[in-house]
Amino acid sequence: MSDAAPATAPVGAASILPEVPRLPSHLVDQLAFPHRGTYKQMVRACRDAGFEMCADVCAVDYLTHPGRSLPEGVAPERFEVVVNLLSLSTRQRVRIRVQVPGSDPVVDSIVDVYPGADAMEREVYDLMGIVFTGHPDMTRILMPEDWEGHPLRKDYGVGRVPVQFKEAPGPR
Amino acid sequence: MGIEDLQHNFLTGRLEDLVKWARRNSVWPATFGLACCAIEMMAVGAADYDISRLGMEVFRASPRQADLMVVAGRVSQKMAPVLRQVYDQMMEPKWVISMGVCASTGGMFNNYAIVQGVDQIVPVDVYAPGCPPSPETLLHAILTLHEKIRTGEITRRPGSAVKAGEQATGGWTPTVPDAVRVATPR
Amino acid sequence: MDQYLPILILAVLAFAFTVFSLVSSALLAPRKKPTAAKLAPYECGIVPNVEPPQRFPVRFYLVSMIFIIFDIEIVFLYPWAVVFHQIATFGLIEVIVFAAVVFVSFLYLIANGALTWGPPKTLQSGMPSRTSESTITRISAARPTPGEAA
Amino acid sequence: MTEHERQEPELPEQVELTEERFAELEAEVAARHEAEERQLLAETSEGAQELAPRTSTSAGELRSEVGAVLRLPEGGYVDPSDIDVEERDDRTMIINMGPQHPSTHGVLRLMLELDGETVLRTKPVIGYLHTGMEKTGEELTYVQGSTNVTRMDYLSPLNNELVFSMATEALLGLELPPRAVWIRMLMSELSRVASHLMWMATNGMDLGSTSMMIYGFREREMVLSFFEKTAGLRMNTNFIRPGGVAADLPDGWEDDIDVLCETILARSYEYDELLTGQPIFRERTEAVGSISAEEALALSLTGPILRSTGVPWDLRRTMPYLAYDKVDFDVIVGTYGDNFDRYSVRLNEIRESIRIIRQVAEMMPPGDYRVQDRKVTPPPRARIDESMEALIHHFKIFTEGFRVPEGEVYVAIESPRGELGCYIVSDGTSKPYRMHIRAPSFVNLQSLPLLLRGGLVADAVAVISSVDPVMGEVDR
Repeated sequence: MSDAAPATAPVGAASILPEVPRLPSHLVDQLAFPHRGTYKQMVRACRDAGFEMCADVCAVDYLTHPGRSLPEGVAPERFEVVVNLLSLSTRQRVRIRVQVPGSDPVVDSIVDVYPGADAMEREVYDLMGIVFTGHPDMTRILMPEDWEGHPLRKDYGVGRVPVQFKEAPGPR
Repeated sequence: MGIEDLQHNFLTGRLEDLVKWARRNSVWPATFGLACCAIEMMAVGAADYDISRLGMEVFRASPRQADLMVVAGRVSQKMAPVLRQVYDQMMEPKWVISMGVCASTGGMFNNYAIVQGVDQIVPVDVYAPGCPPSPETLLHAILTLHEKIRTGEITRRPGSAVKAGEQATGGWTPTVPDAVRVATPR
Repeated sequence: MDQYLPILILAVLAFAFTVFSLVSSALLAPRKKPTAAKLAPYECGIVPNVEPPQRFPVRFYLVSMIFIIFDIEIVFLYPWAVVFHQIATFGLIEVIVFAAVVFVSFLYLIANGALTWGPPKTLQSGMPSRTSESTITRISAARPTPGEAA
Repeated sequence: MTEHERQEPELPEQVELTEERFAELEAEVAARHEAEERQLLAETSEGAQELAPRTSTSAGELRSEVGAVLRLPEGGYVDPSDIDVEERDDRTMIINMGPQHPSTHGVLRLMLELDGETVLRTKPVIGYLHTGMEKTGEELTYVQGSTNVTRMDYLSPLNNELVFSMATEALLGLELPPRAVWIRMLMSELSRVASHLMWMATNGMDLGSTSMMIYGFREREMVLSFFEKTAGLRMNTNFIRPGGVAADLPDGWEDDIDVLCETILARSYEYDELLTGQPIFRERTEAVGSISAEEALALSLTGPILRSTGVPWDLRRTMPYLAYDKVDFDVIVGTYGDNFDRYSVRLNEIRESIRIIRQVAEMMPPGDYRVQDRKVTPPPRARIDESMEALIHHFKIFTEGFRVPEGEVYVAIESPRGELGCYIVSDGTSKPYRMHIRAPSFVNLQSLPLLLRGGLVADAVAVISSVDPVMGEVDR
């Protein structure tokens, strides 16, 4: 599935990565790597091809792990939005992985194709800072409203409070 | 028959002991179930580890009718002001049991999202260890609280030496300490 | 005169009780000044910043009307019960007529929809009475689920 | 008040606390309390996440709050006035069914717009139990990972551990000994029974039958005592680990299981009698919170909610994992998709799980309960004193953890609430680079606006309890 992929459905297309030998049979999902532009078309094509349910939308921040295995036509970017579609009729899963540059983390929202992705996209925005254009209610969902920063990014500290011993002077 | 061979019973107890006895045996917990500890708190309330034999028959939902707040579970940064609000709205005299290590010290989640110990927000009377504390541990914590009520002094006498900012313990509601909001990354 | 003695005692007792409870709570209550949070209305731990509107829907008022009807009815039954023996059969007929009249007003209120609170139960009409067994179907491994057939 | 320095009023050391000095201190503490009060008052409001009055909500947001879910015609536009919400703002009331509420099953905050008692718009505000578990997951090695994950869905902790361990083993390409697979199935089904019993208890309590609460917990204690006997503690057991199971089953476990199965099966018919025939229970559950199959699929609902609408989708049957294809059980499917169907689906799923547990008890193969690969499973304690090599392995596994080859995998199992998925990206080190858990409650909770629309507030209580959200899993 190179970059200029026609917006045909990936269903039935062989999985992009070489067959991972070790995965048990029912875990081998199909992968698709659309460009950010054709991402919405591919999601809509998947829906028409029988992927009734959008199981999961999450994002991964590849700041400290750039060298990951990607098919040759895809340029690795900092963020990667992973959409997991599930087809109840053909019992297949497809994972659509979209590269999102760190400079402008913006992707189309798929809420009008899968209304269930509404809250998942808000969570990705809240924890990772990726904005979904066309989302009806792009606000935080888990963090308090006045929280600065997006915690799940790799450059965001764990926020660990140094553990004090009994005598150590400190807040407690 | 002198006074000394009168057995010590309800009639001859002092008024304060009477009040303490009444308070100790009718502490009503407010349902402040947050996470996994809440399930153990419910198990304590159910048939097998029944706390209604300790007078805690009813889990009152609204803080107006509750004496004891059992903080059962991890307190997140978003929940901290709500917890403080519910604590303030509880009637005097009120006590707090911090149930589980997450409530007491942030437990295994030493990160941006969890308040590292609920005593930064509300004055805590009894800490119950465990993750989640087994019902027996919670029962032990409740009995410790009862002991604290029984032996604690019922009201803070004005003029008794109180260091500024130091929390005066005792059955009475401790003066609110400087609930110092440690600036965990906000 | 002595007929009214019990009423007098009752009044004195009632008055004494209220005075006692007010004075004792004033004396024994903690002298802590209630903080702003304690005075705020309790809304599940959230500080309400949106003032609730003053206008309540009329349905709440209709329910209180129903209570008043039955309350008044009971108030009239008390004196009737006291003198029941003197006015035997006539009294009985009288009170039945009275109850019927009050009941008519209750019927009017129900017809006005005072008790129909809930939404129209959409499925209610076509709903056969079902048990926890009849409402489910079991798909065992032998029979292929529709998915398999596709 | 600077960052970490505690502010204390300066007090000369030996002054005697006189009456007015004491009052002054008292005033000072009260003043600080007041200042903090005002600061706290501002903090409980969550601004944009809250339900705004109708005039200031966008059309799309209004659609999702009203629960109009099915897709628009392509490029369609929603005109806010045509949504059949006729109430003007001053006659409706926006209230909080807030974080601290007896019937919201944890710290879920529902903002409801009410016209009298009828619910018009709903907006769940969550995050009050956000623990940053996915961030902590990136800090812990694979050996420690399941302790972190098991605290997400605290009604069936073993299912979280199972999905995390299966994802790790998928990356490692491990083949488990059969006994480990069957022990995992036994414990997973037992935790499903415990979770559904807990649901029956709280659902009965929410609908006013407190005796159901007591019965539900009484049975659940039996299952928890079996967990305590097998795994050492009642909840958060960390029993299912990457590479197998922590310990073998205690001897004499077969008769424990028999006693447990008989009692719970017999008692489940008692609950049926207790609840199903009751007119109050039926009035509050029939035709309340009903959802159609298309809406459920559009909202990505899974688990008993999806099955109650008639869609026969149970991962144990359609995409079998562990050894579910060797076990005979029925998938329970409802018809109307309302509260009563969800109750019936869960009640009968308890009986199906009991049936599975019985078959697993019969077919439990002998053999070792953990994969014997030296790199993943620490050596048994006894061997450490004898062989140096075992000591090195033990030390290496527990300090630095075992390395997992680079790659990414998504594994999903059927938890009592729906499809529980675990997506792990590993970068070849011994800590997962990214660990994301697809929580079924998080997605199922988004169906509340649709289910609550038009019902009473009392129905809202019944519907929340029938969606069975676990806030630990929702907020992660």
